[in-house]
Amino acid sequence: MNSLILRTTTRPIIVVLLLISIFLLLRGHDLPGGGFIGGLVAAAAAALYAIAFGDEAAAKLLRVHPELLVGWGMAAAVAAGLLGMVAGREFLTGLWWVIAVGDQELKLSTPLLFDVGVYLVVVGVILRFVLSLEER
Amino acid sequence: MNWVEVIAGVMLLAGAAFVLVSAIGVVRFPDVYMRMHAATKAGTLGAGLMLGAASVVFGDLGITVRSFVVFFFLLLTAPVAAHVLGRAAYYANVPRWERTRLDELAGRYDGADASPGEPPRPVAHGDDRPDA
Amino acid sequence: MTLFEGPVTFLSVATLATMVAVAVSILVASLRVMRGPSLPDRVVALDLVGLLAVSVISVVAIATEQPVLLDAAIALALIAFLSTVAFARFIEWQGEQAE
Amino acid sequence: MEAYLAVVVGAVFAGGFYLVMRRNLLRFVFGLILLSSGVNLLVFTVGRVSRGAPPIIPEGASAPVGEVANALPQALILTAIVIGFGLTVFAMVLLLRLYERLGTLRTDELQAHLASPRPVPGLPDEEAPA
Amino acid sequence: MLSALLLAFGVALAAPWLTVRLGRSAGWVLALLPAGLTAYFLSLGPRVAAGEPLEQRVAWVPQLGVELAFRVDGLSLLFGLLIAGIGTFVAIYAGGYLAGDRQLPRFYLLLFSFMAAMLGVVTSDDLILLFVFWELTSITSFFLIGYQHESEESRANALQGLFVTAGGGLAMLAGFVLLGSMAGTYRISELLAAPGVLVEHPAYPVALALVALGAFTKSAQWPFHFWLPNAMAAPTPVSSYLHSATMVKAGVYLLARLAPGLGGTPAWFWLLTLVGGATVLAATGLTLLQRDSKRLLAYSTIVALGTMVLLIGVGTDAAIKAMVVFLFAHALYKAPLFMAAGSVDHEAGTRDVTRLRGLGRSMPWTWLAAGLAGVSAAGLPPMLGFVGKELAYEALFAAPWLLAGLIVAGAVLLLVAVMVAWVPFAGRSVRAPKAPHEAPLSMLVGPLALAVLGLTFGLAPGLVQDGLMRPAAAAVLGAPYAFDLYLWHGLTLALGLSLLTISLGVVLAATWRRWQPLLVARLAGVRFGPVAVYAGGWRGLLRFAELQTRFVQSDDLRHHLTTIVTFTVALTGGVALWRGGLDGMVWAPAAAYLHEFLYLAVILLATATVVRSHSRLAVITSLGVVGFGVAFVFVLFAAPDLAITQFLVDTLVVIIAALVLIRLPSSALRAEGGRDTRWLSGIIAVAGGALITGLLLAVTGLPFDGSLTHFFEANSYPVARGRNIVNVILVDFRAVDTLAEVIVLAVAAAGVGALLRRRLGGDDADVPAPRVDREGDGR
Amino acid sequence: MSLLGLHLGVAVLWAMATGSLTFPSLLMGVIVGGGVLHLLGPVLGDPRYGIRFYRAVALALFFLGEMFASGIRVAIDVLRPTLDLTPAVVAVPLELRNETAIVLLANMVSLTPGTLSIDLSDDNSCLYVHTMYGEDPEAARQAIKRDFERRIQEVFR
Amino acid sequence: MSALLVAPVVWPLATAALLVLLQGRLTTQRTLSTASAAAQLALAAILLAQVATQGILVVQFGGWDAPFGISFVADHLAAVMVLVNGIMGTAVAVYALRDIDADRERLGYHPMFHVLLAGVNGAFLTGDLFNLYVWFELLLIASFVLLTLGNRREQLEGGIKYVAANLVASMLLLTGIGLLYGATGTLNMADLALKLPLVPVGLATTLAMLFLVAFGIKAAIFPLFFWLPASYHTPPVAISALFGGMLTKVGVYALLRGFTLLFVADVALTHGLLAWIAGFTMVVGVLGAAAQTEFRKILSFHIVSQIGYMVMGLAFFTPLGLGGAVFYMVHNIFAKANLFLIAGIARWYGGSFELKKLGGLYRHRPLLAVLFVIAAFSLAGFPPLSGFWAKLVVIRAGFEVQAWPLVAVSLFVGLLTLYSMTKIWLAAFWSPVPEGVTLRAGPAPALLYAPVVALALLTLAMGFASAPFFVLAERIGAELSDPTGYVHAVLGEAAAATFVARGVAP
Ligand code: NA
Ligand code: NA
Repeated sequence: MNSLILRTTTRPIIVVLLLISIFLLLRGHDLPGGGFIGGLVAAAAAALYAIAFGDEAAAKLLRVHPELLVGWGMAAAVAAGLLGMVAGREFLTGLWWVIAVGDQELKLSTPLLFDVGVYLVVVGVILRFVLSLEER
Repeated sequence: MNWVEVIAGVMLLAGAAFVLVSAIGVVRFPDVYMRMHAATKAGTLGAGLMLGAASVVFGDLGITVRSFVVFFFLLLTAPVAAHVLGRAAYYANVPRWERTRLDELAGRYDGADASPGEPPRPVAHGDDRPDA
Repeated sequence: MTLFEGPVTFLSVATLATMVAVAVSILVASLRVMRGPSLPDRVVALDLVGLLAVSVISVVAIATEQPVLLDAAIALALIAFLSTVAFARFIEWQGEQAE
Repeated sequence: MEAYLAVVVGAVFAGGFYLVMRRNLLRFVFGLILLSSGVNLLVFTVGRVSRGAPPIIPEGASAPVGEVANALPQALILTAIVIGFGLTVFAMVLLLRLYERLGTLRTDELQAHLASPRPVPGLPDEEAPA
Repeated sequence: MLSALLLAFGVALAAPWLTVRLGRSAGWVLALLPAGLTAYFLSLGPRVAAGEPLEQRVAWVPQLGVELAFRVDGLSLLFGLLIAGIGTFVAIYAGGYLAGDRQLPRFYLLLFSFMAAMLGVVTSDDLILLFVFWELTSITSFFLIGYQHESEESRANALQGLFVTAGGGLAMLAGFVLLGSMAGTYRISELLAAPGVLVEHPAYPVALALVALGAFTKSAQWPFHFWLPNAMAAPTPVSSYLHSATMVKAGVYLLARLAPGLGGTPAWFWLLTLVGGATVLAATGLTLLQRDSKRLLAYSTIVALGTMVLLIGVGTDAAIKAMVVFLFAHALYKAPLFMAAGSVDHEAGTRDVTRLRGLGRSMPWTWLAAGLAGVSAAGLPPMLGFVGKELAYEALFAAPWLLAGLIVAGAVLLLVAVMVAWVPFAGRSVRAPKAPHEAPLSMLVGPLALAVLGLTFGLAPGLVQDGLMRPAAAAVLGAPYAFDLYLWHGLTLALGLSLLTISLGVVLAATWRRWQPLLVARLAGVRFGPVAVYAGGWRGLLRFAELQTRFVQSDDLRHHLTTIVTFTVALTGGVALWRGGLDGMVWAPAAAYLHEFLYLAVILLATATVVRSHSRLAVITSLGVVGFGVAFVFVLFAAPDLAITQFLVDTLVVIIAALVLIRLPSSALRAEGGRDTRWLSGIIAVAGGALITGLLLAVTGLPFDGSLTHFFEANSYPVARGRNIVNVILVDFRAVDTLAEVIVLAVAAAGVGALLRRRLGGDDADVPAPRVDREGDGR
Repeated sequence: MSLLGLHLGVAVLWAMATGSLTFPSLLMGVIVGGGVLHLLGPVLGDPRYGIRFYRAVALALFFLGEMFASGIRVAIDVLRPTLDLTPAVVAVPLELRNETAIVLLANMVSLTPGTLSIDLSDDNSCLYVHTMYGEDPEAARQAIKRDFERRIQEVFR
Repeated sequence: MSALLVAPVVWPLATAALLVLLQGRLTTQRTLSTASAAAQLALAAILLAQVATQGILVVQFGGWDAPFGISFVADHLAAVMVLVNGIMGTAVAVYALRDIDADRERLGYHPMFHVLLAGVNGAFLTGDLFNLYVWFELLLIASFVLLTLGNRREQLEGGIKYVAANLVASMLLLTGIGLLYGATGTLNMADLALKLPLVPVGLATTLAMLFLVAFGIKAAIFPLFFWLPASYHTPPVAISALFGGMLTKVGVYALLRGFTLLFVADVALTHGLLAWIAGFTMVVGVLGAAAQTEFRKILSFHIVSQIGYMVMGLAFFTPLGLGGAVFYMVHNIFAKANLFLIAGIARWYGGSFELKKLGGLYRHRPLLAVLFVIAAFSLAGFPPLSGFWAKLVVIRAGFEVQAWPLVAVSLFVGLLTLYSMTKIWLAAFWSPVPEGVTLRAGPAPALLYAPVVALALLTLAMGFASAPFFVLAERIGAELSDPTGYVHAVLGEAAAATFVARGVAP
C-alpha cells in the first residue's frame, strides 16, 4: 500500500514485533508463548511488511525462501527428537545443557530446539500462504 | 481503603466508560468516518486506562513496561489503522453521511496515477452489498 | 475468579462492572460487524473488537491476579492492526475493480 | 459453566452442519470453520472449565499453587487449532482454484462444468496445449 | 501325485517356449507329457484295483486345515486315465488343427494347465484343494473358449461359460466350507468315512444344494446347460477335450465322489434324478433343433451328462455300474466325434451338416474314426456305448418314466450319430464349401485310436472290468462291488428296449430333413427359457447397478455431505435414544457472571449471521467474531496460550479468506439456486447440534478423571523444567503431536503453493513421457 | 537521537543506584537524566537535546490531555440525543518536511478531538483530515497547525 | 529396538525435510526418494521380525510412560501394516520415477509422498487416540496435496469431494475424541480400554457411533464412500495406486483397532451394525463398479466393495474373522494397487483409461495380460491366488457365527467382482484395437513394469505359500480379539491384571 504513514509506522512496528516474537519463543516454556505463537507474531510482522511495502520488498527482506524456512524448521524439530535417541533415550526425550555465561545461565535444551523448529515452520508456512495469495 | 485500589478502580471505571462510548459510537454514528472517530479515540483511551489500571494494581516494573509497550503500540497503530481504512473507504466510495459539508479530497482518486495499491488480477464483481 | 471470591472491595466491584461494560461493548461492536453495511464499517468494528480484547485481557488479568495475560495483549494489538491494514488493502483493490 | 457452553457448542455445531449441507462450496468452507470452532470449544468444555489461574507454575514453586485450569485440553486444542488452520487455508485456496478453472462453486454444477468448463474470463486456459 | 501335478504345471508353463522351439512337431513332442501321465496312472492301476488307493499329504495352509492331500482310488483312476489319455491325443490333434496359429504357444499353456488342474480335481482328497483345481479348470476353460478373442461372440460366450461355472463354484465353495464345518474336516476320505454325520446334520439340505449347484453348473445340467453349446466357440480340440470328455464331467465326478457321504437320502435322489431327468429331456429336445455338427454334439453331451447325474441320483449298485461304464464309453466316443467334426470343419470349411455330402471319399480315415465312434454313440453293438446304454436301461427298470425318457434320448443320440458320422461322409457327389482332403496324421491318430478303443472295450469289456470299472463303481458306492460286463447279455428286456430305441432313432434320422426345418421355424420365435432368464437377469442387474449408482453416486457433492451429516445424526442419535446414551445428561448449570453470557451471546449472534447472511464479507467478518468469541472464552477460563493463538489464527484466517474472496465474484455466496432444501437441512442441523449438546451434558455429568493433568502438573517443572504446563505438554509430554502438527502446516503451505502455481503441462501432463532433458532438471 | 539511548541508560542506572528497579524510580531516573543531559548538552554534541527533550515531554503531555479531551468529546457526541454535527474533509497544508514528523502529526491528529487523518498528498505537502466539527473548515485547519504542527516542529528542529 | 519403532515415522519425515531442502534438484530428489523408500521397507521388515520374535513392542515417547506420554505400539497388526506400507511405498516410488512428471516433482511431489508414508505409519503405530487424529490429519493433508498436484480440472473437481468428506470426518473424529476424553480422562488407547468400561454402556456406545462414522468415512464404507470413486481416478497413476491400495485401509485399520480395543461394550449393537454396513458396502460398491466404463473408476468402486469384506470380518468379531479381515486387507492392498499400476501401463500403450478406447493388449502385450490376470483374478477371489484365501477365511468366519445372509451376499458379490474384472479384460485385452487407436510401439519402461511384477509375485506368494501369512493373520486375530497383551505391553502388568479382572477381555 502506497502510504507514507503506513510505511513509516511499519518499520518500528516490525522491529518491535520481531523482538517480541523471539521473546515469546524463548520464554514459551515458562510463560504463555512458544514456537507457534512466536512464529505467528513474526509471520504477522512479515505479512504487515509485505502489505506495506509490497511482496517483492518482503521477499528481499526475508532473503530465504519460505520453503527453506519450513525445511530447516522440520529438520530442527526432527533433530530435537533424534538427539534424545543419540543420547540413548527415547525419541523426543528432553535433554538440557546449562551454560554459564558470566553469572547468567543460558539454558539450551532439545525442547527449545524443537520449539525453534516449530517457529521456523510457522513463519515459513504463513509467509508462503500470504505471499502466494499476494503475488497473484 | 487502599489508595492503589481506588486509583485502579477509578481508572477501570473510566476505561469502561470510554470503551462503552466507543462501542455505542460505532453503532450510533451514521457513517464509517464518524464511527472511526469513536473507535479510534475512545477505544484507545479506554484500553489505555485499563492497561494503566493493571500496572497500578500489580505495581511491578515488568508489568508496567509491558502495559506501556502495549499502550504505545495502540497509540502507534490506532491512527494508522484509521488512516488506511479511512483512505480505503474514501477510495471505495463508501457513502458519507449526507450532512458532510465539505470535501477537499474530492477528485483526488480520479487520476489513474494516484492508484493506492497494486490491484490483483481483476475479476469482475461489484461492491459487497449489505444484506437485503 | 479469585478477586470476586475474596471480600467485596471497591476494586472488585469496579472490576466486575468493567467486565460487564467491556462485554457489552464487545457485543455491541460485534453487532456492527454483522450489520455492516459496508465492509469498512465492519472492519472498523472488528478493529474495535480487537481493541476491546486488549481491555478484556487487562481486566481479567486484574481480576484473576494473573499478569501473564497481559502478554496476550501485545499479540492482540498487533493482530488487530494487521487485519485492519489487510482489509484496507482489500477494500482498495475492490474499489478499484468497482470502477 | 459447562452446561451453558454445551448449549453454545451445540448451536455452533448446528450452524456448521447446516452450512456444510449447502449447495455453495463457499458456505461449505464457512461451515467447516464453524465446526472447527465448535470442536475446539467442545474439547475445552469436556476438560471442565475453571475460572482459576492458568496452568502456569509460579516462580519459586515446583507445582501449580491452588486450582489451575486443566492444561491437557488446552494443549490438544492448540494442536487442533493449528491443524484446522492449515486445512482451512488449503480448502479455501482449493476453492479459489476450482472457481478459476471451472467457473463455478455450486456443487451441482461442478460435474457439468468439468465436461464443458467455463473458466473465469480474463484467465488463460491452463489446460490448452501450450 | 503332487510331483506329477507339479510336472504337469511346469510343462504347461514351459509349453509356450517349447512350442516355439519345436515348431511343427510341437504337438507330437508335447503329447509326451499326457502320455507319460497316462502311463503313470496305468501303473497305479493294480494297487488301486487291489483296494489300496494311493494317498499323499503335504502341509499347505495348516491354519485353515487345508492340505495338499491326494487320493487316487478307482474313480480317480478312471478319470485320471481319461484326462491324461484323451489329453495325449488332443495334444497331438491340436498340433495339426492349429498348425501355424500365432497363438498356439498360449494354447498349449492353457491346455496343459487345464489338464493339470483337471487331474488335480479328480485326485484331490481335500475339499478346498479340489475347489482350487476346480476353479482353475473354469478359468482355463474361459481362456480357451475365448481363443478367438477378437470375435465379439467368442468373448461373450467365454464370459457366459465363466459366469455360470464360477457362480456355481461360489455356491459350491460355500457348500464345501459348510461341509467342513459339519464334519470338522476338509479331508474328503474322512468326510465319507462317517456318512451319518453329514446326512443327519441339520444343515445337510443346504450343503447338498450348494454342492450340487456347483456340480450342476459345471456339468451343464438344466437349467444351467446353455453355456456348453455356446462354448463351442472354442477350437475343436478344446471342445472335444474340455467340453465333452473331461471338464464337463467334473460335476459328475464330484457327485459321484460325494455320493457315499451325501447320497442315499430322498433329497439326494429327488434332486439328482429330477435335475438329471430334466436335463436329458431339455437337451434331447434342443438337439432336434441343431444343424451345426459341434452343437449337435454339444447337446448330445448334455443328454449324456444328464443321464449320468440321473444314474448317480438313483444310486443303486446297478445304476452306479451303468454310470461308470456309460461315462467311460461316452468319453471314448464323444472325443473322436468332436475331432472328426473338427477335421471336417477344418478341411471342408463348414460344420453345417446340411451343407456337407460325400466327404467319405476324400476323408476315408476320418470317416472311419467318426463311423466307429458314431456307432458307439448310437448305442449299437459291438461298441462300448452299447454296453453302457444297456446297463443304464437295466438300472432304471424300477423307474419306468425315467426309462422312457432315456429311450427317447437314446433315439436322439442315434440321430446325432447319423448326422455327424454318416450324413457328411456318405454319398457320391461331394458337397462342401471348399475342396476337402484328408486330415493330416496328427488329426487322425486321436480319433482313430479312441474309436478303436471303444470298439475293443466293447468287444472285450473284460479288459477294463476288473482294473477300471469295478474299482470306480466301488469308490462311488463306498463299498466293493463285484460285477461282470458283457457285450451280449442275451435276449433281455434291455435288448428289446435297445431295439426300440434304434428303430425310433432310424425313423427320426430318415425323416429329419422333412421335420427339422419345420421344427426350427416353429420354435424360432420362442424366447423363453433359462438363457432368457440368465440374460434378462444380467440385463436387469446391470440396469439396477446403473440406477443405484446414479442414485448413491450423485454428481452433486451436497447430496453426499447431506448423507454424511444425516447418517451421523441419525445413527448417533438413534443409538443414544435406543441404548440410553443420554440418560446421564444433567442440566445443572453453575452460577455464572453476566459478562460470560454476553460473550456466549456474541458467539451465538455471530454464528447466526454466518449461517444466514448472503454477504460474503459479512460472513467472513462474522466468522472472525465467532473466533474472537471463542478466544474470549479462553481468556475468561484461564487459557492464555489458547487465547493468544486463537486471536492470531482467527485473524489470519479472516485475512486469508479475504485474500481468497477478493478473487471470487461478490455474488459467490448468493449463488445458491436449485431446489430449496433449507428446512430439511435446518432440521437435521438442529438435531445434530442438540445431539452434541446432549452428549456434552452427558459427558460433563460424569465424574472427571484428572490423573493425566495431575501428572503433568506434578512433573512439568521438576522433570521437564518448564513452568508453562501447556507448552511443556506441547514440546515434551506430547511432542509427537506437535511434530506432526507442524508438518501438517508445512504440507498445507506447500499445497497452497502448488495450487496457486499456474500453467502446468498440457492435457497429457500426467502421461509418463520419456524424459530427455534430465540435465535440465537441475537448478 | 543516539542521546536517547544514553538517556535511557542513565535512567536505568539511576533506578538501580537507588536500589529498586521499580517504575517510580525509573521515572525519576528519566527526569534526572534529562536534567543531566541538558547540562551536558554542549559537551555531548547536541546542545538542544535537553530542550528538545522537555518539549517532547510537553508535547506528550499535551497530547495525552488532548486525547483525554477527545475521548470525552466523543462521549458527549455519542451520548447526545440528536447528532448535531457537521462533518467535513479538509486539506491541511503542511510546513513539516521530516517524514517522521509528518507521520507523528497525522497520528496525533487522528487521536485528538474530532479529527482523523485520512490521507496524505503524494508530495507530503498536504494532510487530508476528516473532522466532525466542520462548520468552519478554516478554523479546524488552523487548530491543527497551531496545536500540533508547531509543537512537533519544535521537537524536530 | 525403540529406534526401530520410531523409524517408520521419523525416517520418512527426515527424508521429507531433506527433500524440501533439496528442492529444484530433481535428480538428487529422485534418487534419495527411492532409496529412502526402500530403506524404510527394510526397516519395516526388521520391525516385523522383531515383533514376531519378541512380541508387542512399545515406545514411550520422551520417556513419559503411558498413559501420560504418547506411546507407539507395534503389535503384529501394526507391524504388518507398516511393512505393507513400506512395500507399497517402494513400489510406488519406483513406478513414480516414470509416472510423475517433472512439473509435479517441482511442486513438491517427493517430500509430500514421504510425508504421506510417515502419516500412514504414524496412524498404524500410535497408541494414543488424539495422536491418531494428528497422524490422520497429516496423511490427509499430504493426500490432498498429492491428489490435486498438477491442478488439472478433474483433479480439482475430484479433490474438492475428497477434501470435503474427509474434513467433515476429521471434525467428527475430533468431536468423538474430545467427548471420549471428557468421559474417561485419558487418551491412551490401552488406558481407554481400561477406563471405558467405567463409562455407562449407552453413552460409550453412542460415542462409538461418532468413531464409526469418522473412521467409516476414511474407510469408505456405505453410505459414506462417495468421495472415493469421485476422486481416486483423477491423479497420476502412481498416486491413485497408493491411495487405492493403502489409504482407505488406514480407515479400515482404525475401525479394526477401535472396535476391538475400545468399543466392545455392546457388541451386539456395534458389530451387528457393522455387519449390515459390510453387506451394503459390498453390494453397492460392486454394483457401482458394474456401471462404470473407465478402468480406474471400476477399480475405485471395487475398493469400496472390498472394504465391505474387511468390515465383515470385523463384524464377526472372532479371531478367525479378525485375522481374515487383515489377510483380506493385505491381499487387497497389493492386488488393488497393482491393478491401478497396470491401468497406468495400459494407458501407456493405449493412451486412455476408457475401456472403449482400449484393446488388443492380450495379443500385443502378453506379459501385461498375465500380470493383469494375476491381480484381477486374485481380486475376484479365484484360487489359489491370495484373494481366494482371503475370501475363504472370511466366509469360514461367517459360518462360525452363522451369519448366513452375509456370507451369501459376499459370495454373490464375488461373482459381480468377477464380472467387472472380466469386463476390463474383455475390453482392454481381448477386444481388437479400436479404430483410430494405435498402440504405442516398444515396451513400456522397465521402471513401470518392475513394481507391477513385484506386486504380482507377492500376490502369487500369498496365494501359493499362504501359510506364513496365515501364521501372522492368526496371531493378529488372537491379539485383536484379546487385547490383554496389548494393554499389558503398553501399561504394564498391573494394569493388564485389572483389565482381565474387570472381565473386559473376551
Ligand atoms: Na507454544
Ligand atoms: Na475396448
